Amino acid sequence: MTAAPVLLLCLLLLLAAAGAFAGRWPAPFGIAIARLVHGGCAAVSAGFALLAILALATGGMAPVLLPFGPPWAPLSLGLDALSAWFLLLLGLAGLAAGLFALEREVAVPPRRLLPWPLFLAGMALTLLAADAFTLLLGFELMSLASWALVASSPADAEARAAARQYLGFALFAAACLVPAVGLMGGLAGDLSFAGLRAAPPQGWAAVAVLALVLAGAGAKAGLVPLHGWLPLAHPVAPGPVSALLSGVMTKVALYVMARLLLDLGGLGQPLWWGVPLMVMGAASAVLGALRAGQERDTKVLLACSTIEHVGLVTLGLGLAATLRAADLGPLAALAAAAALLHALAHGLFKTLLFLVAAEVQHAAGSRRLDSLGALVHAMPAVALCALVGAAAAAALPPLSGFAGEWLLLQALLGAWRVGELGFQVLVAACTALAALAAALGAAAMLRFWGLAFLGRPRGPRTLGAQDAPPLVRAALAGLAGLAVLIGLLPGPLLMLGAGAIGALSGHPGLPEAAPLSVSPSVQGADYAPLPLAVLLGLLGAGLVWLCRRLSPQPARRGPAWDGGFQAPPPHLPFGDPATQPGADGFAQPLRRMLGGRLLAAHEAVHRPPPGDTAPARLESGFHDPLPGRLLAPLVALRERLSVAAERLRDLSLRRLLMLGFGTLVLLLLLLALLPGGGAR
Amino acid sequence: MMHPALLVLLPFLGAVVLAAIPRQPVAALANIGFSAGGFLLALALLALPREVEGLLHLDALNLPLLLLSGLVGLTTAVFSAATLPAEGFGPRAGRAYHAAFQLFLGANHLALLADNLGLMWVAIELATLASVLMVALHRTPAAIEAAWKFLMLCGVGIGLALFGTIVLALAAQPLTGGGAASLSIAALGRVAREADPALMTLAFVFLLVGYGTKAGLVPLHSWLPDAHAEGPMAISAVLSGLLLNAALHAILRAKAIVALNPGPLPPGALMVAMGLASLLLAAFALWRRRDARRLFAWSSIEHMGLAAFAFGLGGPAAMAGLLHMLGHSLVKSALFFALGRAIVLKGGQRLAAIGGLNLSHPVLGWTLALAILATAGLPPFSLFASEFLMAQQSVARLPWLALPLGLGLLVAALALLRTLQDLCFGPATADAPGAPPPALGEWAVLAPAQLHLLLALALGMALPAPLAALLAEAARIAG
Amino acid sequence: MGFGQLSYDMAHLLGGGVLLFSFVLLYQRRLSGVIAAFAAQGALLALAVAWQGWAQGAPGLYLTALLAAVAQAVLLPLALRRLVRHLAVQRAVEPALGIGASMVAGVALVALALMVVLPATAGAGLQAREDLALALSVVLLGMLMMITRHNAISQLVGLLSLENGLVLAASGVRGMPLVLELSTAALVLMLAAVAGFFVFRLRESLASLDVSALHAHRGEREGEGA
Amino acid sequence: MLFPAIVTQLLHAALLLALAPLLVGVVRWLKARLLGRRGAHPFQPWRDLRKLLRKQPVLAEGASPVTAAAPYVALAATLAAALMVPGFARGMALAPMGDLILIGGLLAVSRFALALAGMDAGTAFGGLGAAREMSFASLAEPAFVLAVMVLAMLAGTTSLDGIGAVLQEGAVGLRVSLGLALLALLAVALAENGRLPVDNPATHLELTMVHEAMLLEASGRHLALWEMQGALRLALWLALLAAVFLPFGTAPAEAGPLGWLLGLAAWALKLGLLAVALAVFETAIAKMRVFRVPEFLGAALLLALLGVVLLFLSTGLA
Repeated sequence: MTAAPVLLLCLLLLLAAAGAFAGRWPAPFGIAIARLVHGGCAAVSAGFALLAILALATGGMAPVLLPFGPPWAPLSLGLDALSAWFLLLLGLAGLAAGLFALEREVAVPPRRLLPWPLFLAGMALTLLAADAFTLLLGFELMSLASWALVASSPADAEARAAARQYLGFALFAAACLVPAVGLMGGLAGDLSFAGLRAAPPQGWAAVAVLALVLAGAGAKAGLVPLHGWLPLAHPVAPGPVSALLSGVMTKVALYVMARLLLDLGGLGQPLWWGVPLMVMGAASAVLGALRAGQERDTKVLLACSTIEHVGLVTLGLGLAATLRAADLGPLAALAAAAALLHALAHGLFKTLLFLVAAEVQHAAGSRRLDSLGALVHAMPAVALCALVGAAAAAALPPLSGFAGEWLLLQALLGAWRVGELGFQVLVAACTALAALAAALGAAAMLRFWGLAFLGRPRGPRTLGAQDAPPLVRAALAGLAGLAVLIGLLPGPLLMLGAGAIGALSGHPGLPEAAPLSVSPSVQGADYAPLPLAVLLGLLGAGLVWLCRRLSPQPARRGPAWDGGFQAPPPHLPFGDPATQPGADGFAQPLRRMLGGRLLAAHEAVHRPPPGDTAPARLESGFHDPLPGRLLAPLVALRERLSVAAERLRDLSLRRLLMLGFGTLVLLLLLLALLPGGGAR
Repeated sequence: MMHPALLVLLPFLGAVVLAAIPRQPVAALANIGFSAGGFLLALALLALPREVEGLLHLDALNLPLLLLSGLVGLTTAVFSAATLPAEGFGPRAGRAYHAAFQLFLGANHLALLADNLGLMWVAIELATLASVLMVALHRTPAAIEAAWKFLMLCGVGIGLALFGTIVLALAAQPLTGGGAASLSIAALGRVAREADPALMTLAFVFLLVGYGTKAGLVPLHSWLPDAHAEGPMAISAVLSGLLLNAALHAILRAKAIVALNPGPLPPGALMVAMGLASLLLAAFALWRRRDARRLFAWSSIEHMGLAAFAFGLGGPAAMAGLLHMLGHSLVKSALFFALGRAIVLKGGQRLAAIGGLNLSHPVLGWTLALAILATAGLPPFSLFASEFLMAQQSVARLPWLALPLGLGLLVAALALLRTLQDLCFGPATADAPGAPPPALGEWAVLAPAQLHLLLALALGMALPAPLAALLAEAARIAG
Repeated sequence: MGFGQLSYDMAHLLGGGVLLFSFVLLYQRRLSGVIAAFAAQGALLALAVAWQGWAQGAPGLYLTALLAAVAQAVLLPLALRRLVRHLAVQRAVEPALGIGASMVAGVALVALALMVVLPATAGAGLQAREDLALALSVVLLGMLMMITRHNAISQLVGLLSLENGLVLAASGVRGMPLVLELSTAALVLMLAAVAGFFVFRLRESLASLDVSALHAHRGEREGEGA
Repeated sequence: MLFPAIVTQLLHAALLLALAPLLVGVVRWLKARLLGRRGAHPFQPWRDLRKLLRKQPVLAEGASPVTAAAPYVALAATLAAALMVPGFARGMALAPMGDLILIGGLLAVSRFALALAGMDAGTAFGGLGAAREMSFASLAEPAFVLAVMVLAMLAGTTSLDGIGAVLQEGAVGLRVSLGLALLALLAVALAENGRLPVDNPATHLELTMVHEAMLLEASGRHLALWEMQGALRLALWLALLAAVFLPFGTAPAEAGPLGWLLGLAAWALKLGLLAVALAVFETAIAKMRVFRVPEFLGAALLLALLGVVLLFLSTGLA
């Protein structure tokens, strides 16, 4: 078992090398190599999933030292329960994305085949690392490979700008994480997890570590206010890549955050340790969900929804940290379980939804909601899988999204026991925001699925759409099945992940997890999804049976009633487009209610002058003001400083000599005037 | 038998021979031959005892630098042979070029090998003169301007360094009893603890300002970008890869001596300050570059600053500094190799003229992309390892310095990667018509660059144990 | 062994003379005057080195003195003079910093040199201290000359005068190895040769010796492409 | 132990199914009376249902299987939720599952289905109604969860059965927080059920509709199912309010038939009371503009938050 992770990582490197050579071969070989790469990645991902399950069941694997590494210490790999939990996600999502790519990403240039296995390898290395340097190495590999994937997409200026910003944030993340790890390692510089865990940061160092990790891992995970790049970059990449970017990579960033802040640095921290996480998490959840309900592009919408769910997971992590600090072990375990379960669930259903968006783009030729519609007729299987995914993302019981959010709300509802009034008020606010985010997310998912798959077609291209081929269908169905399965069996899953919960909360596992139900405490309410599903099934079946008995007539088709409006003229085969709500129209209520302040939303009616018969136009829009407000001053400052630096370059030779002379004289003066120096 | 002096004499002999060969292709091959001989001799040094031999010495600190110097000399000679047709030298200029190249290599080896500070100074001065000649070879006004600036600034710098050397000898003289021993690094190391700290500090100030000019430390860096950008393509590689190292090595020797008995201005603090200034200024200056070779010359200033910073911190960070020096030489010369070929292909060194290499020339494009990534300090190359160690040491010991350090690293890396995206991933620009093909074939450009990258990878991630031990010992010497 | 009063006085006097000529160099406007002052400084330097050789009983220093006399006092000034005549440059050069201000700055630099050197060398012999302070002053004044002149030849003379300071310093330290002194002098020659070559080049390609004209030819200027 | 639980559960189910349309009828009748009209018979909803079931459903031309499936899903989810709310007895078979958050989730399922059905035909009003419904729900949700927080803090659980039991024991006493939570829950209930002032259940002006707008294309048994779902939802909310804020008289499951009978009487009384209150409230108030609803629900949110904070203060002092 110890050799397995190394073997799998090496396989990925070999696949990357194979991908690099794909371009050198004529077409049939090139395609065969592409198939080999994607198939190989899927197989390796399956291996990761198996390994993770094995590790979860047997308690993991002790760190092993690799025979190479930086000059001061060798690299080390390990697999404990926390790593295994996230590795499971990587394996499952990677498998599905690989299968999808096997069908849709075969004829791609080698510059995209090369980074794909490296991307998987980077994520796996981050998860498998048993010391902080290896962790950062994997993290950077992941960032770079994914950047190469984003940057290698069809080259329009906007995509390149997105890739540039993506890279900027990735570097920023590294620039934050490296000093954070350095601070944790301290003077001794022992970066192994065991060494770091033994000496959690204290005092100002703890504050600095918290801020740096939050900024570093938070930027990669897309937490507000560092989320600006995410809705730009995730959609630019090809389908399976954006699926893994959103589904898994953000989780790897959360893993890094959890590992550094909760597991390694979490012991004996004060009460406020988790508060920044909670605040950022709640803010991300609301803003992400609100934006997801406003965006017009399916992939951008899904990326925004990722911000929401990442926020919810972070909220859970922060809560776990604080509850642990307050010695409320079982509650902390509950919050940690909520975070872990939701991370897993979101990773899978978001992978599903991104693959759906890619398949829809392939079939219907567009990502814009305003060009889709009525796809449920053309691609029923995809529509069904998408519905499961959207419902899970909308946190509907008994699917996977609800299980995590139920646990999270239960943890929030119990968190008042911490006793600090300020913290209690924060918890109340976070509870309200989490609920708001969940409901907003549901509205966004409804809008996504309803506009893309229901209604009348909004463009002729959608009529020619075809349902997915078997391989794609298998990938989608598998993910949909997992969304159901995780929703139905949170208890056994959390029992399996007891070690991971323990690592985050310091409490050995969720106390009240049973095969059929989970519960926050002995006297607390039970959530039993499997019986619930049985009950719903029975009731539904009963209703169907009853209606068959009472009302046996078959349904008849007729023109839509549509409030009595007349049938559309023949030159509008799909009806008047204006009578069907579009992406902006559907978003209008929430834009008016909440968008004004948070998203700088605006609406203006342009009426023609009296006598003009032109129709009035309604213009509406929004933009997320936060990233701009954050980045613009920094960019301006950098520009100012570069201009100032340039002035130094523009000097004549005489002045340059003066510069050196001045330095010398300054140093001599210092020497002359310093106490203990020349003029004693 | 093998003697370290051979490493110096062979290139000097080469310089004489090459100055006499009129046919450029032959001279280029002979140049490769002499450089290969130098590299083999450098490898043979591994078998020699590490001890002082007359005016020369061999220890753990200069051994890796000598190996590197031999290697970079060889690869640059190969690359130089490949790009020679594109330079368009006349017969006289060609002879001068090859002779100066070998002269430079020999001087560089001598500067590293010298146990005598005076000899080291002479060697560095020689290397400077050789490189000034090479920079001026193209005779354009811009080249003359660059060379004049190089000469004037470094002339002053070298003068100040000599003054520092003299003061150091003066400080040691009562203890060593005068003679050559006053300038022997080994002897100075033995007596430095008893020497007058104020005088030693005075000496260090002059040595720092003097050799710091050569090493391109801000605010003494001004000659560097233009000198890198105006000479023949291969010169950028040896300037960045070797000359800067030799100068920094000289500072290190001085620091190792002075730090034994620090006066009012600890040498480490001065190096940290100058290192940070270099890092920050270069990081911001990178954003305003329009010329590709100047851009990466500025990045050399940044990296020299980083190495100086690490050595200034001392302790385990010295290891980071050493790794950084070695790694920077490797990746930066690789970068200049790939960039040189790209400049020939695209017919200009303005950034706007070069774009989308990955589309038009995939192998060259990816090589250049990897070299830039490595230069920006991204894994898995050795600069990542050294910058990581540097940052870790800095936050653990002087946390407030980590802030400007991190800022500088971030801003610089962002600028480099922005360039990377335009050079390699953006829309492809048109090739220049009639760009001459490389003289020995495409491999002569790519193989040196890729070899360097591979070595940088090994340096960062899989250093053989004996070499790691050697580096640790060297870090201990550098303090 | 100890130095006699005479040897100390003499060394002091000669060193002071070298420094004085540094001031003269700073004061000169005309190129021919600059070159003459430089020649005189070289001659005095040769004397000073020779005196040191006698005082320290180091015959090697005579060789250095000879080199200095030949190179600094004769060859270089002659070469410079030929250069000036050959290039037919205007003879008077406007300094970048006024003469008065340069003098004040020069005095301040000498004060700085004394402040730095005298306390630092408290342990060393009296002569070494004085010599070092004088030499440092010459070095600093040479640099000052370089930054207050636009003209390439004046700058070159500044650099060479700086080197004079180095030779002075090197000769003042008892037991400095000969190899260093010789190579110093040799390198000064080489540096001057290379620089002279450049001055020709400059003249050839720029039709001026004013180095501020050179500035316009620096690569990668503003407005040269995006 | 198990037997009475199952019996009461089945009884509860039957009662709910029977009572729900009746409750709608009663409220309508009461409102008519209060307005001085005669009003339809309270059994009228039942008659409507029977008539609808007999009719042949018509599906819009562009409709997908969603239109046909959604009403079953919605009704099943609502029914499941309603079965978990204690009625006349406590400790019914499904009571352990009767968690307030789950009930909220099940209601969300039925809302989701309803909104999808509204969007299926691609008509103007369906989409409009769906957008508004989901938006209102987004604002109602935090108020609901904060009200639940008050209850959970007082009772130590989010299980409705447990909350009812704790409050019935009277250990909690009368609390300001409880009153604030009640107000918040009332507002949420009005919004969720599409009652005045958020939505007018009786309107025929399409532009002001929310809930009804989504049903414009439904007909026959589908419409019947939707009507039943709406009625059941109202019954659920009234029962929920009764179980929490009027906990007296509820019988334990083991109490036996006599106890159940008493509980039944008390439950009928409570539901009647709430129905009257609803009718009176709806006649006294006018529908508000659509975009003032956020203020209404925002006020509810603030009230609930105030309740929570007051509770923090009192637990902090105690």
